[in-house]
Amino acid sequence: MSGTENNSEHTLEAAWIRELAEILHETGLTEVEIEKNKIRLRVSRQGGTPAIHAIAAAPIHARPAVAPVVAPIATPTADHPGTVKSPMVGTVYLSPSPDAETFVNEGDTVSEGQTLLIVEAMKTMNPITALRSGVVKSILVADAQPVEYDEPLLILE
Amino acid sequence: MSGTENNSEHTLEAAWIRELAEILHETGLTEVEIEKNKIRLRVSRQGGTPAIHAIAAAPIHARPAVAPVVAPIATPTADHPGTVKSPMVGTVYLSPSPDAETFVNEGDTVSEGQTLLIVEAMKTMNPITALRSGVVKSILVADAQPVEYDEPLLILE
Amino acid sequence: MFEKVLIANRGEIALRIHRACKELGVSTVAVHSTADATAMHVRLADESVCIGPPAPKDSYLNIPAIISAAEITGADAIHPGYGFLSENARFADIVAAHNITFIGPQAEHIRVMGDKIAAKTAIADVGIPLVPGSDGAITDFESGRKSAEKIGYPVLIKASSGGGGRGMKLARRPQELEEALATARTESKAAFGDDTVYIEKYLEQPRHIEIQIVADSHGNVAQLGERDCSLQRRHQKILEEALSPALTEKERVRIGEITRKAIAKLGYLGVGTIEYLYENGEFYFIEMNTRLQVEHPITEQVTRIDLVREQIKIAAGRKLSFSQKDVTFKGHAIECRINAEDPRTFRPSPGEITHFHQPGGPGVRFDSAVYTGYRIPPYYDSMIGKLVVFGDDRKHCLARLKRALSEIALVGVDTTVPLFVDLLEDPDFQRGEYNIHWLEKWLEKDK
Amino acid sequence: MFEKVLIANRGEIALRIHRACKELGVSTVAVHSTADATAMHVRLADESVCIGPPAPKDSYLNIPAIISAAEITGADAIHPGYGFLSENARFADIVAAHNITFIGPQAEHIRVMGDKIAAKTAIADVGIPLVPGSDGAITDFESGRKSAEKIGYPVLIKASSGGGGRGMKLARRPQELEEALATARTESKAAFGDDTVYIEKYLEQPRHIEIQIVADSHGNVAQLGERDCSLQRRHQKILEEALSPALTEKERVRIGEITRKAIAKLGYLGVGTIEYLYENGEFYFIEMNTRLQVEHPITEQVTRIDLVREQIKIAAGRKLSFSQKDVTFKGHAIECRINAEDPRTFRPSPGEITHFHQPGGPGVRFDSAVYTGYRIPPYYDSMIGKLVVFGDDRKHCLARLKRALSEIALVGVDTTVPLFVDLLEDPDFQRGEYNIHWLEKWLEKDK
Repeated sequence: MSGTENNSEHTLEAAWIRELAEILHETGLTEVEIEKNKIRLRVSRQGGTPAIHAIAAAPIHARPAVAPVVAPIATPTADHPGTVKSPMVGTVYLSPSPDAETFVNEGDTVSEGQTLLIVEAMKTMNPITALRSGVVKSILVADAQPVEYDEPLLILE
Repeated sequence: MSGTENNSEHTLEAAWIRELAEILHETGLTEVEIEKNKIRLRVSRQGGTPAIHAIAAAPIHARPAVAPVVAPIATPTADHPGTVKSPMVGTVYLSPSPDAETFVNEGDTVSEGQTLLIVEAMKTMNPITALRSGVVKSILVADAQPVEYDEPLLILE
Repeated sequence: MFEKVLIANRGEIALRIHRACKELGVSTVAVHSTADATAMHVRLADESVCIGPPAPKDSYLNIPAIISAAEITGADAIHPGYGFLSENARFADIVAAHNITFIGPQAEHIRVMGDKIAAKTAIADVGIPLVPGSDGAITDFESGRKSAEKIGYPVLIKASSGGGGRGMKLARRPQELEEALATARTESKAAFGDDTVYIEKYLEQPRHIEIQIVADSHGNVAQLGERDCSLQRRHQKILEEALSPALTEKERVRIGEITRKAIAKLGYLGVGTIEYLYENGEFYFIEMNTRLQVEHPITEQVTRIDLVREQIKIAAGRKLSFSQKDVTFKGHAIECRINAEDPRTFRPSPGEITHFHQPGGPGVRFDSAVYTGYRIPPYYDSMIGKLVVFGDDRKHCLARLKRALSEIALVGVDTTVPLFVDLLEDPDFQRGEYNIHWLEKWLEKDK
Repeated sequence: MFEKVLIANRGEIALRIHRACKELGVSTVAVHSTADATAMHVRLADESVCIGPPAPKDSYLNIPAIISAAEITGADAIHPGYGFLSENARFADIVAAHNITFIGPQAEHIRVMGDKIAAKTAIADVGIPLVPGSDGAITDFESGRKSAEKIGYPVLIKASSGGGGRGMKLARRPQELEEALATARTESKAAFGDDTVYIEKYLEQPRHIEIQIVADSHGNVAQLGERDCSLQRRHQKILEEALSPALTEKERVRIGEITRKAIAKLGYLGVGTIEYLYENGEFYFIEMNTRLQVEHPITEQVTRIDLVREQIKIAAGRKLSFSQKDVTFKGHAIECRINAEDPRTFRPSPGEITHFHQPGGPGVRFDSAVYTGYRIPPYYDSMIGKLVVFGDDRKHCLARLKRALSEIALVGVDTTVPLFVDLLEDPDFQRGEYNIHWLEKWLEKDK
């Protein structure tokens, strides 16, 4: 089938590109353009050698910061458009008092302005309300858990 | 329907692009352009992240090493197959004595074993001879110039 | 000793405090804005908490967020560093109200020293020499004129709530006074919401000399000699030396002892700095900084006393680990503030440091929180490192500084490194002959 | 002072010498093999000369090439560093014959101290205590047996030309002597082309203690205290401390003074180190190193004396910049040798350092010639840096070492950093209770 053929052809080209890349590195060139058997290939690079990622810059022997809270950056859900994030550092509560029912449960339909949970900071209870109506897809925090600024709390869909 | 077909083709190309992207990362290239079967594909990335040059690693505020001799690395002729390089550190002489004729001149035809120039090291004169016959294309050093190990002296063609 | 210290700061000073904590076996909590999520102090700290968006007022100056962060992590002390909340008496009060130790002086001393007029009264009471000046605030031209005449021209009009040169005006002659006074009051009102000003004797070519002091809660006070911070641009220190190339040994001992005794009388706690103008062998009080100073490392290098370590230990109720007679000075130390700025226009240059290499070898210390791949955010100050060099004497120190500067690589942004390279070639600087106006003139000359 | 010094070495020590030269206002010439064209010392030096291909015998050990490099650049002195040609008396002679100053001792002292038996005779003559041993070389079993009996078992058979543990054999009982002797001679012949061996008393659990000395050409000799280099693996030092956690002050003064007086009698010039085994309060001479030592920085940190600076000044005919009474010890210093090796198997790990970040802050010095993007060549030794940490006392030093180790980033190759991190957790090490066998046992135990 043509799919397979294409694949094997791509593999050939991949090998070719890799070879050219090696030549570039070896010779210090920055660009090679080649046309052969109806295939035109141009390969270039800007510079040289080690492409250092900002992330690799971390001291490897350092202990990872054992944050008591989930770093927002590391959370894949942080980008979900319906994510409700914490507007402040504090402690999150899922119910108005320890014995009370939780404000919302997963699967609940909520209306705009309804309290979803509370973030306590400096003895002040700050209700976090729904900015629009929707369904609570998931609750990302546990009751009485500390949260950072900007930390995802809940997903509303 | 053709739409569907197109889609599958697009998927193939997407896979191809992904493969090329992977190759870019692997090889440190920044751009690949390929034309095949009426498809022209150009894939590039901007460093993705910082491409650190081995050379850029030099402390930028340091004065450049004002070497009294030309670094072999910097010499474009170093790769010429007919380059005769210095086998030692020392001082190069183009003639057997200050008043004598030079051993060879540019354009001269020389035979195997003929003395091309002399490198003096620790008061010892070391004749540098032609390993094969040929024409002296260019002499890269001046009389009484200090030379490093591996420094190009002369090109023989 | 504390279990866990929250570091309410960023950049090199956050890292400096982290290092001191770890060396005392204390856990650290880094707080940071969203812009600093990948900062070095965050990466190295035992725990970290994001406290707000990039703007300082919403993060590093956000008192509730910092207190919350301390509460959720269970920190038992907060170190404010310098700048931000370090001289905010209200913050010190709030920290204390939450049963957390504020690593710094009592709020009362912060409050007094934060008000320029109150500070002078307090400091004069304990025997610190002042610049001759007006008796309190000047509210109208007539009282200003009388004061200026008594003090003698030239005089300087200064904002009571001021700092950083704003609301400061010079009157060289009586004819200049009225306008200077009016301008100073207008500027002061605009900058600080308060048009209270006062008048002082203007010193022509003074040096900026400051005395480092450290006091524990057991009544022990020591002074660790002076720093010469005369090289300034727009009242910002650029390069500091310890000890000063200008003071005689007799002057050094005299001002050190005056300062030490005064601080003991004040009942001050922790580290602090008394800043003086120095001219013709006399010292005149400028202000007291009730916190760690940026340039504290040069004092550490010549005394071999770890000031941040002492500061934390004092806050934990420990005694000073040395007494005044143990304080000896050896060699000479210089600090260069490496800013991400154009070395001549001083235009900030935020961005990514694509390659970083710090100088090493004997006598070289580099306090910095940057790394290869670090992106300097545009929201905060531009200081990215402090090069601190020690030598057997000033000449040796200058030679070592020159070679250390030649080793630094900070690729991707402009830095003030070339400024220091040039400065080292200047004969006046080499001889140590400069005052607080010298650098600005030197920068002008070079244009 | 010299105009221009050629540095006949590579790696961190080449950089260390370059730094000392620049701080003295002296120009530098780096020589390098083709493998080191992009090395840090080459990039920083004022001039550089490629002297040969990667193999040390053709470059860093190539005497004609180095002399030629000195001649074409007009260098007036050569610093040999450590290793390579630093203890080659013939090289010192040749350098002198070319009217170039060899920055090191007279060739005569290198020659004597390079021969283990001659060294002992010379050193015993000036009052240095020796390990009880055979009277000169042992050529047959019978003389060996008599010597061993006189000394008392256990005894050690050692190669006269030996080093690094080769040609060294232990006989715990008389029955073991014959085989040990034969093996030692065979190994010695194979390794050094010379089967001359001698016999010594074997110390069960000694420490390795060495005294740093420095002597000028005006008859001034000073000793700068000891270094404890007992943490060794296969006779290679791994971590060194100054001062030793084991010596009493009385022992320190006694061995220091014995050594200083002996060196003065020898008429030695420059820096040197006398290595001793130390057991039950007694010191036994091992050997004298007539050069700068790898671990010299820890002595620099506790004495605040720049040894390389002194060494260069002495070679230029200057007097010592201090006298014995000026030598005081403050605090504690530890050096960790950071090698590009697997931290447990010690398999070398050459390759590219894709990310490098050195530790900073107070009390931390990092001597290294690597940088981000540097490729460690496979031709030379694997040491890529020396982490030198200073603290107020040993406990503080250990705490600081721990935090400094946590800051190092050396990505792309294996390093011995994790070994030191683990070592710091060991209670014996924390108490300073170890001897020259301890580390190997600790490494075994951990497998």
